[in-house]
Amino acid sequence: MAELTLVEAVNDALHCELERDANVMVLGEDVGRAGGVFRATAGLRDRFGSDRCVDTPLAEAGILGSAIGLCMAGWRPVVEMQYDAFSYPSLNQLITHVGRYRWRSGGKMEFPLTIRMPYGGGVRAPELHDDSPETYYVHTPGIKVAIPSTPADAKGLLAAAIRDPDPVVILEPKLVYRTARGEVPEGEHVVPLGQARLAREGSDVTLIAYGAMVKVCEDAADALDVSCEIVDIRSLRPLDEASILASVAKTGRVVIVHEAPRTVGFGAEIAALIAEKAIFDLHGPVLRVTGFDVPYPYWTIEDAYMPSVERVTAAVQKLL
Amino acid sequence: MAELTLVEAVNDALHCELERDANVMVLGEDVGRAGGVFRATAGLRDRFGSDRCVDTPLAEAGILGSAIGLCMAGWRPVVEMQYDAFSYPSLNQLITHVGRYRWRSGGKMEFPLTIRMPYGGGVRAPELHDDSPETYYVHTPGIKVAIPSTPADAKGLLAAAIRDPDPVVILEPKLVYRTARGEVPEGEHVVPLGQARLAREGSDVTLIAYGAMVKVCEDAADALDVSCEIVDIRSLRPLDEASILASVAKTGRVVIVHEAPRTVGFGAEIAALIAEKAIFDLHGPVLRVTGFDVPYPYWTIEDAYMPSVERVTAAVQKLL
Amino acid sequence: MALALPENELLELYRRMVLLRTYDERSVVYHRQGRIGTYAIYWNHEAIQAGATFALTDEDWIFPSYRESAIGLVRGMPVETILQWWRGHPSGWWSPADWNVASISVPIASHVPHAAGLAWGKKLRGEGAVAMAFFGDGATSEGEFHEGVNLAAVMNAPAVFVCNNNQWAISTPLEAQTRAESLADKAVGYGIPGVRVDGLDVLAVYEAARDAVARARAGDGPTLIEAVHYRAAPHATADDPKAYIDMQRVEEERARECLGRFESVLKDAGVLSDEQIESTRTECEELMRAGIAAAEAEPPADPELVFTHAYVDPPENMRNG
Amino acid sequence: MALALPENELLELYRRMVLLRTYDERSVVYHRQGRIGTYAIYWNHEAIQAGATFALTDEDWIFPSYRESAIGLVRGMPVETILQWWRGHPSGWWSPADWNVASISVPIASHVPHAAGLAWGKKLRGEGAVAMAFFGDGATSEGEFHEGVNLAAVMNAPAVFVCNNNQWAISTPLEAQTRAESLADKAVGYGIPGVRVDGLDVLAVYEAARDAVARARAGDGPTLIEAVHYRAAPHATADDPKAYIDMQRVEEERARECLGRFESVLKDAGVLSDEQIESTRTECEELMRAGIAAAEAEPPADPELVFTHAYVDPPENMRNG
Ligand SMILES: Cc1ncc(C[n+]2csc(CCOP(=O)(O)OP(=O)(O)O)c2C)c(N)n1
Ligand SMILES: Cc1ncc(C[n+]2csc(CCOP(=O)(O)OP(=O)(O)O)c2C)c(N)n1
Ligand SMILES: [Mg+2]
Ligand SMILES: [Mg+2]
Repeated sequence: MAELTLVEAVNDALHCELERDANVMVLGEDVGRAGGVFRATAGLRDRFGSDRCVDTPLAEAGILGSAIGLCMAGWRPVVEMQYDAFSYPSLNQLITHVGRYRWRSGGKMEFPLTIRMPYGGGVRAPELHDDSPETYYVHTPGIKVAIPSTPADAKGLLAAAIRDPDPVVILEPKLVYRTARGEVPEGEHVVPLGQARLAREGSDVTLIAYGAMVKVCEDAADALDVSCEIVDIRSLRPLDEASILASVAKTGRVVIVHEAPRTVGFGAEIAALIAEKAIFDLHGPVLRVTGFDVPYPYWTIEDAYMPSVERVTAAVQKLL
Repeated sequence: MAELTLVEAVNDALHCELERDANVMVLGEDVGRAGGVFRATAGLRDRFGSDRCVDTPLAEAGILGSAIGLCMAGWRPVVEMQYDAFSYPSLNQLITHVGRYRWRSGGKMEFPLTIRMPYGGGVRAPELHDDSPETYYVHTPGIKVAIPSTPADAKGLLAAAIRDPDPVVILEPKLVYRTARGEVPEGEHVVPLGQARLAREGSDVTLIAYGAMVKVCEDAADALDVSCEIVDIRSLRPLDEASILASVAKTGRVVIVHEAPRTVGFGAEIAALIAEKAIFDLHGPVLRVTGFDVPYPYWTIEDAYMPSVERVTAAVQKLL
Repeated sequence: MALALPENELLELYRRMVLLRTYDERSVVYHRQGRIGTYAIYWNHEAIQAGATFALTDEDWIFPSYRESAIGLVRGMPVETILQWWRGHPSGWWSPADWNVASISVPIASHVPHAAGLAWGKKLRGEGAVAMAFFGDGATSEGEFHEGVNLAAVMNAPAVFVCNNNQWAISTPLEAQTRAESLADKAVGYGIPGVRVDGLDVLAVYEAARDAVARARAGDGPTLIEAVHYRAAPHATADDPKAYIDMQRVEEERARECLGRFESVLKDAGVLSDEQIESTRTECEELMRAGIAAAEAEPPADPELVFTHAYVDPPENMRNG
Repeated sequence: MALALPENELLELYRRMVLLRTYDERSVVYHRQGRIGTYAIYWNHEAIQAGATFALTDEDWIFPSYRESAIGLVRGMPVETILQWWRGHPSGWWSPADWNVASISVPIASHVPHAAGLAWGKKLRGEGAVAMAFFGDGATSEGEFHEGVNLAAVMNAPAVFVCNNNQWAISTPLEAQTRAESLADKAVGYGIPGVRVDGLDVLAVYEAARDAVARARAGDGPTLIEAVHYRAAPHATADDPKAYIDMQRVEEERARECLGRFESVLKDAGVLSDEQIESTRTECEELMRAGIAAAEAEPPADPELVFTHAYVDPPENMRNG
C-alpha cells in the first residue's frame, strides 16, 4: 500500500498495465514528452519508449479513429483526451465506430480500447475546461463508462478498463486529482466494472453520486444529523442496479447528485430506474441535485453552478 | 387547409419562411440542385436562388460552424443534416459553440439558427440511417429541441424554430415522412415550442411519446380495451411539464415510449420528472418502452428493436 | 506497347473487373425485383477497385466505403455475403479479420483514420501489411479525411489513400466541393506524394497503386492517389440524377466505360479472345446466380441477434427496453 | 530601405505592438501575484497579431484563439475587459458585435468555420467585411481547420487565415504535427494562395496580410498566411517547458524577439526616438495599471449570471437542479 493522489494512481495504473501487457499503448496530445498536462502519463515515454507512449497530432477524431485501426492490428490503445470538452470532436468516431465495430464484425473482433480524460468543474479554469460529458458517452451503445472517486478506484477501474475486451471510457474527476489522497495497492490492482461502492452506510436517506460529487455528499452527510447512506456508483455502464435498489429499499429516500446539466443527465437514468423498480419503497420524491441546463459558467461564479453541500443538505431536508 | 405528407409540410414551411424573411437561408448537403435526398428542400433553389438554398461541401462541422458565422453576419440559417447519424461530426460545434455563443456575447448577440434532420428507424435502410440522437441534443445547454409527429406540427414547429431567437434542433421522423398525411394550414402556420399535444384523451393510462412513436401508441391504444391518454410531447426543450403532470395526476399510470437507446434516453428525463413531482399520483411503476442499449440492428430484424404495439400494450397491461 | 503485367495476371485482373461489373449490374436488377434493398451502384468504378487492389497481397488491408461494398470479391469473399449486407441480413456482416477487408464504412471519410491506425499499428509490430482506403471526392471535404491522412503521414504509416473522384457527391458537383485544381493537390499539405490517374484505365490505376504500395513497404509512408473518372450511374438505386446531371454527358461517359476499354486493350495485345470474354462473363453470372440463390435460401435472421455481439461482456440491463 | 507605411502609421503599429507586449508581460506578473488565473502567454507573437490586423478596417472581423486573447486592444477594447476574461469575471465576455472581434475560441481550430461563415455571409449581403482568423500550427491538424478553410475557398469568401506557426503545440513539436515542408503548403489543397512570412518581422506580416485582404476585397477569395517564428515562452502560466524544450534554443529565440527588432528598424529609419520608445512604454504601462485597477475594482459577479444569457427565451425548467 502506498498513499497516492488520484492522478498519481492513474499514472501508477498505466505503468502497471503497460508493464504487464506489451500490447497496451498510450496515445494522445502531449502524453509523451510532457507526460500529460496533468502528468497522468509522466514517465511512460522514458520507460516504454515513444512507440508505446505517443504524442499524436492535434486531432481528436484522428486519434480515436486511429485507435480503432490499432485495435485491428492487435494493440490495446489507451487514448487520452486532454480535457472533457476536447473529446467532442471525437464523438462521431465514438458513436459510429467505437461502439459498433465489434457488432459489425459479427462478434469476431474485439476493440479493447480505453478512452480516459479529466472531467468536471470547480477548477477555476477558462471556458470549456469544466464539462461533465458522461451522458454523451453512456447513452452510446457498445461503450462502457466508469468514473472513480478515490485513488484506489482510479487505479483499479482504469486497470479493469484496459483489460476489458470492450471499449471503456474513464472519466477522471480533475477537481480531486490532487486533493483526493488515499491508500492504493501496489502492483496489479483491478476493480471490476459494474460494482458500486458503498461509500458510507446509513439508514435514513440514500445519496447517490460519482466522481467529485461523492466528497460533496460525504461533507453533506457530516453536516446533517440524519443517517445518510452514500452509494458511489463508480460504474455507469455496466450499472450495479442491485446496490442502488438495496439502498433505496433500506432508506426509502433518495437524492442523486451530479455536476452535468440536469436534462437527461445520468441522474435521470437512476431516477427512472427507481421509478420503475423501487416505486413502492419510496417515502417521498426522488430528488436530483445537479448542474443546470446552462453553459458551464465563468469561474468566479462556478460555485453557484456546482452542486454544493448546501444544496445537497437542503434536498435531504426536503425529504424528512 | 391542404392535405400534405409530413415531408411536404416541412417543404411548405421552408417556402413560407424563406418568403416571409429575406434573412432565412437553407444550407446543407444536396439541399439545392437535388432538393434534398427526401425532397424536403425541393423547389427552394429555383424559387429563392442558389445563395439562399446552398449545396455545401460534404463537411458537417464546417456547415454548422459556418452557420454560426452566418448568424454573426445577420442571417437566420436553416441547416439540414442529411441523416441523424451524419449529424455527429457537427456535435463539437453544437456543444462548444452553438449552445454557448449567445451566452458568451453577454446576451448581446443572437444565434437564431435551426438544425433539421430526418431521424429514426424502421425504414429498411443500411447501417447508420436509423439513429434517434435526441439525447445528444437535448442534453446540450443552450439548445432547444422539437420533434413533430403530424404534418401540421412539422410545419408549425419548424416555422417556430426558424423564428425562435435561440438555436433549435428539429428531428423529423423519417419513418412517417410520407405515410403521415394530414390537414396543414396554408400560408403562415406556427406551433409554439414548449406545448405538448394531447393526441388522445383517456383516463386509465398515460402514454407519453413523440415522433413516429405517437402512431405506435395510438395503435396500441386502439388494440387495448383500456382508456389510454396519449401525450405527444412535441417539444423536448422547452418541455411542457404541466401537461405531462396533469395527465399523470389523472391516470396514475405511465408508459413512456421512444426509439432511442434506453440509458439516458429522453424517457429517463420524463420518468425522473414524474418521480420528483408526481410520485404520490402514481398507482404503479413508471414504465419505459424504448430502443435497447445496442447498436441499431440490421434492417431485417429492426422490428425486434423498434418499440412495437405489442411491447406497448404489454407494458400497459403490466400496470393494470 | 508492353503491358504492365504478365498474361496470366492480366487475365486475373480482367476476371476481377468482370466479376465486379457483373455483381453491380445484377444487383441493380435484384433491387428492381425487390430482392435486395437500396444499393449504391458502382458501375464504371471497377477499374479503380480492381486495379488498385491488384497491387496488394492478402496480408494487406482494404478499407472500403459503401461505394466499394463488393470489393471483397477480389479476395474471394462469397457473393452472397455481400448481397446479404444489402439485404439487411446479419450474415452480410463479415469479420474484417477473416478477409483483411474492413467493414463497409457508411459515414463518409470516417474510415480514413482506421486505415491510418491499422497501417501504423502493423508497422509498430514490424508486420509488413499495407492499408488501402477507398473514398470519394466528396470525402476529401470531411475533417476525418484530413485528420486520418495527416496522422498517417506523420506516423510514416504504410497506407495508400485512393480517392475515387467520380466528380459528384450525390448531387453536389466537384466544383462545389473544392476549389483545388486537383484532389491529388491535397497531398502537398500532408507532405506525401499525390498521384492523379485516369480512373477508367485499370492498368494506370494498378501502376499508381503498385508504386504507392512499394513506397509504403519501403518505409516511405503514405501516398494519395486520385483516380479521375465520372459517375455514369445514379448515386444509388434510390437516386434520380436527372434533376441535377446532364444526361447527355452521362451517355457519353457510359460509352467510355472502363471494362470494354480494358477488353479491347487485352484483345489488341492478343491476350484475350472473344471466347474468353464470353466464358468469363458466364462464369461470373453463374457466381451471381448461385450467390443470390444462396442468400435467398438462408433462413431469416434470428431476432436474438439484436443483442448478440454488441459487447463481449454485456451489461445486465442491455436487454431492458 | 523604404518602409511599407507612412511614418504616423508606423508609429501606430509600433504602439500596438508595445501595448500587446506590455499586456502580456504584465499579465504574467499579475498571474504570479494571483490577480488573474491561468494565462496563455503570447510573448513574441505581437508582430503577427499587430501586423496582420493592421491590414484591417474596423468593419472587418477578427477571430482570435486563446493565444490572441488581447487582440481586441488593437481595436481599442479596454484592458480590463480582457483581464476580466482571464480573471473568470463575466465582464470579460465582450459582445463580438461591439468590436467585430469574435469571442476567444478555446477549442482548437473550431473558430475557423465561423470566420468562413461570417466572410461568406457578409459577401452574400454585399457588405465588404473581411474575416481574419488566427490559429496555431497544431490547429492545422484539426478537421475543423480543414472544413472551414475548404468551405471558405469554395464559397470564395473574403477570409484571411493566419497561422501562428510557433512550432509547438504545448509540448508537441511541429514535426510531430505535420510532414509537410511548410504549413503554407496546405493552401494548395484548397486552391488558394499560401504565403509564408517571418513571424517576427511585423512589416512582412503586415504586407502579406495587406495583400491577402486586398485579394479578399477584390473578390478573389481566401488566403492562408503562415507566420513562422518560435514559441519563446511557456505555452501558458501553468506550463513548464523545461521537460520538452531545449532552453538554450529558447534563449536564442528570446534574443531575436520581434519588438526590439521593430524598434531598431524604426530607429534606423529615423522614425522612432528613444524618448518615443520611453513614452510609448510608460503610456502602455499606465493603461495596464489603470486596467488591472478597474478590473479589481469591479464588484464580484452576481451568481444570477449563471442563468442569464443562456437563452433569449429560456425554458422554464432551466433553473431546476
Ligand atoms: C458523414 C456523412 N455525411 C453524409 C452522408 C450522406 N452521403 C452518403 S453518400 C454521400 C456523397 C458522397 O460523395 P463522395 O464522397 O464523392 O463519394 P461517392 O458517393 O461519389 O462515391 C453523402 C453526402 C454520409 N454517408 N456520411
Ligand atoms: C479541440 C481541442 N483539443 C485540445 C485542446 C487543448 N490544447 C490547448 S492549446 C493546445 C495546443 C495548441 O497548439 P497550436 O495550435 O500550435 O497553438 P499555440 O498554442 O501554439 O498558439 C492544446 C492541445 C484544445 N484547446 N482544443
Ligand atoms: Mg463522388
Ligand atoms: Mg503552436
